[in-house]
Amino acid sequence: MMEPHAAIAEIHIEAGEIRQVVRAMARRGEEAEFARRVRDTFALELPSKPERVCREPVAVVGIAPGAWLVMDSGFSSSLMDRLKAAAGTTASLCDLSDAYVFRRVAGEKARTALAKLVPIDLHGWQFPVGSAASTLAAHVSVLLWRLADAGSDPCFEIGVPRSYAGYIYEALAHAATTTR
Amino acid sequence: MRIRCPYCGERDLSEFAYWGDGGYVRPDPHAHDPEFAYYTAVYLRDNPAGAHAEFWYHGIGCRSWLKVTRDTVSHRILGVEFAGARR
Amino acid sequence: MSGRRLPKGGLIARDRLLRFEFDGKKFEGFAGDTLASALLGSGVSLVGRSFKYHRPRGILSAGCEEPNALVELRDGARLEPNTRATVAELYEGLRARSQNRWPSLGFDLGAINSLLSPIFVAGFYYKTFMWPARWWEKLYEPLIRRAAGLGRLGHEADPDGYEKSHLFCDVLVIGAGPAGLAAALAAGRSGARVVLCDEDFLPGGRLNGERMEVNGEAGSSFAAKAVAQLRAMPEVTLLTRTTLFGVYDGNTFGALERLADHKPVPHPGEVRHRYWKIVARRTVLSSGAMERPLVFDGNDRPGVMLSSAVRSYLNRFGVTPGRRAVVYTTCDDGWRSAFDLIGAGVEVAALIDARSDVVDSLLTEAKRHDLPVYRGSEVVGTHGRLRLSAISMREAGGRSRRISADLLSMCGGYNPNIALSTHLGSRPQWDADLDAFTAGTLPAGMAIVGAAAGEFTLAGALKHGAAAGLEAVRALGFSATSAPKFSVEEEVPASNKLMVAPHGGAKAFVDFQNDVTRADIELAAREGFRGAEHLKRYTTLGMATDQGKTSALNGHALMAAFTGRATADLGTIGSRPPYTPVAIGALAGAHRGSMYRPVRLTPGHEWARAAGASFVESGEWLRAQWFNAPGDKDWFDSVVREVKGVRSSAGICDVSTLGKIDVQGGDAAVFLDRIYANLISTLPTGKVRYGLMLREDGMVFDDGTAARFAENHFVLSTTTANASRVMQHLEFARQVLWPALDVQLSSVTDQWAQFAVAGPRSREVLAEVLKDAFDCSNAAFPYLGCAQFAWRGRTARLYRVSFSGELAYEIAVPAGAAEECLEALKQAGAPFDLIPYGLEALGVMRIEKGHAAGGELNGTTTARDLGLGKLMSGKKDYIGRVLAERPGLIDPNRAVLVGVKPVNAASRLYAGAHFVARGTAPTLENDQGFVSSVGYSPSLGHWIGLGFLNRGASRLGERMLAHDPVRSGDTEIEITTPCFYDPDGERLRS
Amino acid sequence: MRYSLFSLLRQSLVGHRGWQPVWRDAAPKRGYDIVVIGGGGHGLATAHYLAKVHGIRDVAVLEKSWIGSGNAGRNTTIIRSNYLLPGNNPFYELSMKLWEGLEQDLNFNTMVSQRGVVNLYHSDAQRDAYARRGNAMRMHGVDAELLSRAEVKRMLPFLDFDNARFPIRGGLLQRRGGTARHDAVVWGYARSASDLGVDIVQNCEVTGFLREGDRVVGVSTSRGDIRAAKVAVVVAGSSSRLAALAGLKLPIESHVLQAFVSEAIKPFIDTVVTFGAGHFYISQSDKGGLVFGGDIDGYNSYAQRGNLPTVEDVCESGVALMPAISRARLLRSWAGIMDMSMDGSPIIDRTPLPGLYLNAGWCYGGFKATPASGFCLAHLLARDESHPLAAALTLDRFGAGRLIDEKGQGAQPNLH
Ligand SMILES: Cc1cc2nc3c(=O)[nH]c(=O)nc-3n(C[C@H](O)[C@H](O)[C@H](O)COP(=O)(O)OP(=O)(O)OC[C@H]3O[C@@H](n4cnc5c(N)ncnc54)[C@H](O)[C@@H]3O)c2cc1C
Ligand SMILES: NC(=O)c1ccc[n+]([C@@H]2O[C@H](COP(=O)([O-])OP(=O)(O)OC[C@H]3O[C@@H](n4cnc5c(N)ncnc54)[C@H](O)[C@@H]3O)[C@@H](O)[C@H]2O)c1
Ligand SMILES: Cc1cc2nc3c(=O)[nH]c(=O)nc-3n(C[C@H](O)[C@H](O)[C@H](O)COP(=O)(O)O)c2cc1C
Ligand SMILES: [Zn+2]
Repeated sequence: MMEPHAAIAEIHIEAGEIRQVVRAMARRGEEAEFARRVRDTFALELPSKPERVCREPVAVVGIAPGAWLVMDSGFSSSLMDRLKAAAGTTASLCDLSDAYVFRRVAGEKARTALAKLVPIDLHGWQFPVGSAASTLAAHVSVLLWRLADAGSDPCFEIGVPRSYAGYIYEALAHAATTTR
Repeated sequence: MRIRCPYCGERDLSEFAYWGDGGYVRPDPHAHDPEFAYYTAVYLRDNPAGAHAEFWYHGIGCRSWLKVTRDTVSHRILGVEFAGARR
Repeated sequence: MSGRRLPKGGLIARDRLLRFEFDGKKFEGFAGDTLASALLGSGVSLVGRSFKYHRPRGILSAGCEEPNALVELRDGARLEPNTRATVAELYEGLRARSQNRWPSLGFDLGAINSLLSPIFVAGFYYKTFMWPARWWEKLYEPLIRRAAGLGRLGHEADPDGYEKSHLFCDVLVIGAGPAGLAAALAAGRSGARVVLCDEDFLPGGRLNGERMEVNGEAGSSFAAKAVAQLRAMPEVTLLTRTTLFGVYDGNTFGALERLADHKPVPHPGEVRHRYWKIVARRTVLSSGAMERPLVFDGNDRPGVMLSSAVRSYLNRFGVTPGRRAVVYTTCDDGWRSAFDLIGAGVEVAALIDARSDVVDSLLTEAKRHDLPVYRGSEVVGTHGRLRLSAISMREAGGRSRRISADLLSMCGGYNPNIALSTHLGSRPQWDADLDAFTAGTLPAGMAIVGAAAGEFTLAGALKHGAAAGLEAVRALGFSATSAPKFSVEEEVPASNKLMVAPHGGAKAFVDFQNDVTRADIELAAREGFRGAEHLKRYTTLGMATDQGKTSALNGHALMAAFTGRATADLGTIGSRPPYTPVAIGALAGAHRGSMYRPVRLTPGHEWARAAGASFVESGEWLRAQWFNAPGDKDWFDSVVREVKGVRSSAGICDVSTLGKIDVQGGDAAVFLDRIYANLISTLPTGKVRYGLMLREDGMVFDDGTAARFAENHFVLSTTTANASRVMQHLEFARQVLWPALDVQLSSVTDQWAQFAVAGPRSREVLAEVLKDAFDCSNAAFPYLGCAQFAWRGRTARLYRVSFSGELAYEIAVPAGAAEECLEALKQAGAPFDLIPYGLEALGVMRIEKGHAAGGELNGTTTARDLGLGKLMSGKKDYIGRVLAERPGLIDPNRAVLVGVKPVNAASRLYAGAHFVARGTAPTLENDQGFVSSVGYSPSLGHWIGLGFLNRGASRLGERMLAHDPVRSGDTEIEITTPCFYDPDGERLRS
Repeated sequence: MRYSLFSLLRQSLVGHRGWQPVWRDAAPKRGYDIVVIGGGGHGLATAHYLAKVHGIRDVAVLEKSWIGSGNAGRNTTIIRSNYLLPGNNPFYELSMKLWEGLEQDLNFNTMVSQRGVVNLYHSDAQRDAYARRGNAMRMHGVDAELLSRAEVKRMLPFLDFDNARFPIRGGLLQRRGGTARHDAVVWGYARSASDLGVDIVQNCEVTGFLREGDRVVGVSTSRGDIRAAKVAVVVAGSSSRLAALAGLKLPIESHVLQAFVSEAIKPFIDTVVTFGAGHFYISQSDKGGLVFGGDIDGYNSYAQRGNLPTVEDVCESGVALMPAISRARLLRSWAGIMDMSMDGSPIIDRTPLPGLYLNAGWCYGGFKATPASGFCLAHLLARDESHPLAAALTLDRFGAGRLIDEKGQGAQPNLH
């Protein structure tokens, strides 16, 4: 398992705060209606592209056409139940709360370290706060998005399928170590 | 090679899997001589030197199946769309 | 000993002395030196031996094109063969050795090959060594191999680290000479993201090697200032020691940054090389030009050097490569070396220009220096044993003359360095004015400038570089005001005539490293290898480590001359990545050793480790193979104990690796009917069913289960191996084949930890764990039931399925609850001696039950072959239905699944053995099938197996041989039904 | 002139002035008995055997570029006959036998080097699959040995046995397998065929077929029309393009396979080794370069060049297997266009058009087949019946479901 709080050079890697994760997929022809219901219940606009929107404690990331990852950083009540109530028959929901391990990677050199793993452009112009991507990291399919800056430094959150977490953490730690 | 996924944006080849001739249509199982229709569809492939419509799967990404038109001589991508009707 | 360090000058740090060793001798150089400049500065000029004839060789160039001065660098596991001394940066304690010589560089027995050179001509080996045939592997080939090759590569593992990184930019500038610096400055000032890379450790290109001025200061100072300006621009990335090695599709480029090659060893935590994968919207190729050697007898003798290299050693390194020089040229540029040598106080004995017409300005300046000039003259030979002592020349009038010299500076003009323009397949074009190949169609988004574009003046390089940089950013929408301006002395573009050697023979070298001579090219012409590519493959011209950088054009021009064609018509050989050789380890990056491929661990991994598991690779996963318990002598004991434990009481097994796919939507059932060969839509909610998937070609693709949790909600399981391919297949069906269906798919493999709880006491164990959460009695939850309920505050799922053939369940809990669940099972199971069991026991039990798995689902078996034909529904369409009926797939002679047991119960069985009828010869014609899986059945007390046998269904009871010549020989076996254990399935329903 | 040590010595005394062109660079005639399209190894071998075995000498080999410019001139030169399935195994063994006598047959040193081919295995299942294959080989009289881990370690001590992600557990060895000098194979067959009267026509691209009704009666080329009683398409990666000119669609996709060579080094590895847990195989050339390769890039291509993901995959696998090659430098990479068939096995057969014959579908393994492919195609052309050892390699096997699918990947060429 990943060791949280590894602080190497100018890079900080720590556990994410996401507690509940639901993958929501609009039923056929129901995307607009589902979006409306999410807006009404969570005051969040479902992104139509790979983006992250957030209204604490709930965040939504677009991960595929018609599919989103809805995340809650609290335990207070079941996200699944709330979503189910909101969506009715407009979406299929699937609990993935245990499927990912999330890590935050922040700091001046966060981008440099991540660039060794993911083949996408993380420059601020191309990947501003709120951007998200399903992509590749060291041979593994991962989720990545950019949170609000930590001070003046960028902060990313990476979601790794649980079974790969140890491997990716090692790759990330290696990338951070060799980043001067 | 980089393919512009209509959902994810331009991505490196390493995120995609390839599945050949984009002209593939699954034959009507009730057609006359379905065995011949299936044999033709499954085994005989368009394989031109030049523009080629082909299936690509953005497996390490949004998992969309794409239909990509690509020049098999220059490797230049001429067009990308979702392979299925957009839902 | 004749080179020496000049008292002053150069871009070296004279206050930083570095000690190094070459062939065991100790020398000194300075920071800023290359190994080559330091050797020259120490008076060493003999550096290596050639590939074939073992000719003594020195230093030809001052750059990456060096064919001769290759050394073995470092020692032990860090040994690096074939390192070009001309680009190896000096560091404290550097140790290098010459290569391809024995016993010593000065006295090399291999040089005997040189005497045999009349026999060892191009391609001689194709004509001999054919008799007797056996001798090729035994004698001739080992001899050839031992003689060939240059340096040695050790067998030890490389101790250094490597990594890959990604870089995205608006403009990539390749080469930081004047053209590249100007381009980067122009582009960088617009605020665009610019990457400027240069393979050298000191940016500046020719500015560092020449005595030219820019903006009224030395070119090298100008370069240093430009670099400082670039470093101050936040969006500009300057990568020195970084070679752009390849151009790939989609504006993707490969580059190699050498972070630690100039150090004794990498710092702790530092990687040796970083491989950059660069994506650039626009590119400026400013890679300069490469000088062409002249072809004449003895042109390979140490002391013969390219004229631009002579100037680099003088001006950049403060070294003179000789004390008495002759300058030989066919171009104006060669004259510069004469003047620079004189300026450095070196005697120039003669300037020999093959041309008769030379511009007056050069003649005037020569006169000013009292330089003896021979026009229309040629060098026809060189003298000296291990280094140059004199040259022979023929004057215009035919008179011969011998001039003593220890340095011959030669210049045959320049070739634009266009390699990177051709990596995407474009062919170079012949430029008749320039007498050189220039870039053909450029890769999209690339501009080429400076000497690489055939623009050989400094003013032109700066101007066009700046213009190209500006144009690139403008095309991308950056507002760039104007190009930076530079003031330089105007030069007249110098002539660049290609003059093909009219004479010379077996000692006139074209490809220095591979010892390809003018005579070899003539022979190739005679034998019909007349195209550039045939010439290359027959003579190996251009195939050495320098890839023909200095030799290709000379060779092609010679071939054209020998066959009466124009060089333009002959064309030139294609260049390929990498531009210069790249350590294989750099391209592997960090993915080596245990990090080679991802490791997937199940949520129960740590628990299993604590329980004594021994793990085995299963695709990316590590799975528990068996559990070592006190009293187990070996793994076999463990497996037998585990099988017995499960069959007699209860066991648990981590099956989390099975693929799990969540299928929802109004058309989920319709969809699954099309996916599976058997009917799924008729499955009631709360039930699970075995499902068989075919490929569209009718072969079995995968098997697993489909569980229905609600009208529109199914959860599928797949085999571990096929999990991601099944997902891809389902997505194809959903998105492409039947987009009109309302279906939603999610992979939930990582969400759930899943454990098989198997054995006659499993229900009791489970009941204790579940308590009130769920009633798992047979009445409430019969065979093939499935259910979802809350367990200790989390959602759990229970399936009543059995792979072992016992009463069994699979319980799934969220992965985070895996250990809690395992602990609960362990505690509840204690009274029943519940044991954990691994993959091996699982395998034995499934063979006992005759379930097909990996060895049987090999992509060439049909449902009928597996005895599953009855699952192929006749009531619906599904993937694979039609082609499964092809004659070859329904042939009654096909091999079908059978069981196998040894006739002698003590015999062992081996998978991979072939079935042969007794009394027939074990030939392919008599091959009846094969054994696909085996295991020792503790339940039966002997080995059992599964296999595929021609017409097997009708051959039960037949005795045959399992023929296994590669391992166990022949074993007499009996064919049985595939199911050895509880064939009626009473136990699993109990 | 016959090649021998004697003729070489004699020529060395006269400055090698007596050598003749290795083959005649012929201009095309108006017609031939048989036209073979494609001057790769297979096309030239076909011509050689037509002339030598069947006495048919009115033959032209038409090559659009220079002979050997295709896959024959760019492959990793591994020869072996370690096949599993009865449709393949005897055919490749015929090829191996022909390799073993090739130098004498051609009077040209093609440097057939039987240095052994080791396929490594990393799991019990893989071991059993190799045992099955090795047994099939032995049943046909082909040599095969199943090596234990210790035996592999003795042969190749510098492999990463323990530390690697996928430990090595043993290997399948064919000692008679090895390598051959690819260009020499092309030149040797060309020389022999040319000496027997075959016209080898370079820079002659076939652009269409001459037809009389269904029957193919010749070809149109960049150097004019050429008539022929029989036309054989032997163009490897270009098979579908030629077939399209005849209005046929084939069960073939053209894919790009890259290959790599390192700088020349002193003898480092003296067998051919293939990795079983990743795509990687390696041998060392007589010149000293480590010649290696891996998987195809995976997409249709006619570009003869590939991309970085495969380069990385191959180098990662290589270093995982042999950590010492990490410091060897990659000198050159290139690629060829492979005719990947739908079951991974080749086709030597008539086509639906009378007079037109097809030799295709060689995937990445057709170099080793060169002699047998030429031998069996010559047989088919001369006698109008399949050679018994190539009888399973038919075009209609896909429709009939009689596939020869060694890897079990089905109709997905990039997985074979
Ligand atoms: C990188 C690589 C590695 C390989 N490694 C191995 C290996 O280790 N072992 C092995 O057994 N096999 C290997 N192969 C496969 C093997 O090289 C091929 O299967 C085999 O060479 C194909 O047969 P050929 O020699 O006749 O093909 P080619 O040499 O490709 O011959 C076909 C010829 O047809 C010509 N042609 C095409 N169109 C026309 C036209 N319209 N008119 C006239 N001429 C035309 C082409 O120019 C070409 O010269 C490898 C292939 C590649 C690319
Ligand atoms: N008088 C002549 O005949 C003549 C001929 C040629 C060049 N020149 C002189 O050369 C200069 C030309 O300037 P320029 O900027 O075009 O060339 P340059 O030679 O000064 O610079 C080219 C730079 O590109 C780098 N480079 C080349 N390939 C590379 C790669 N693949 N990766 C990374 N770096 C690479 C080199 O290390 C070098 O620093 C002028 O000063 C000109 O006067 C003169
Ligand atoms: C077995 C083999 C060995 C090779 N060895 C070398 C070599 O030592 N040096 C070299 O430059 N190229 C070598 N090559 C590669 C060729 O130069 C060339 O790249 C290849 O034949 C493909 O041709 P192309 O690059 O012109 O398309 C070798 C190729 C093969 C097939
Ligand atoms: Zn996508």
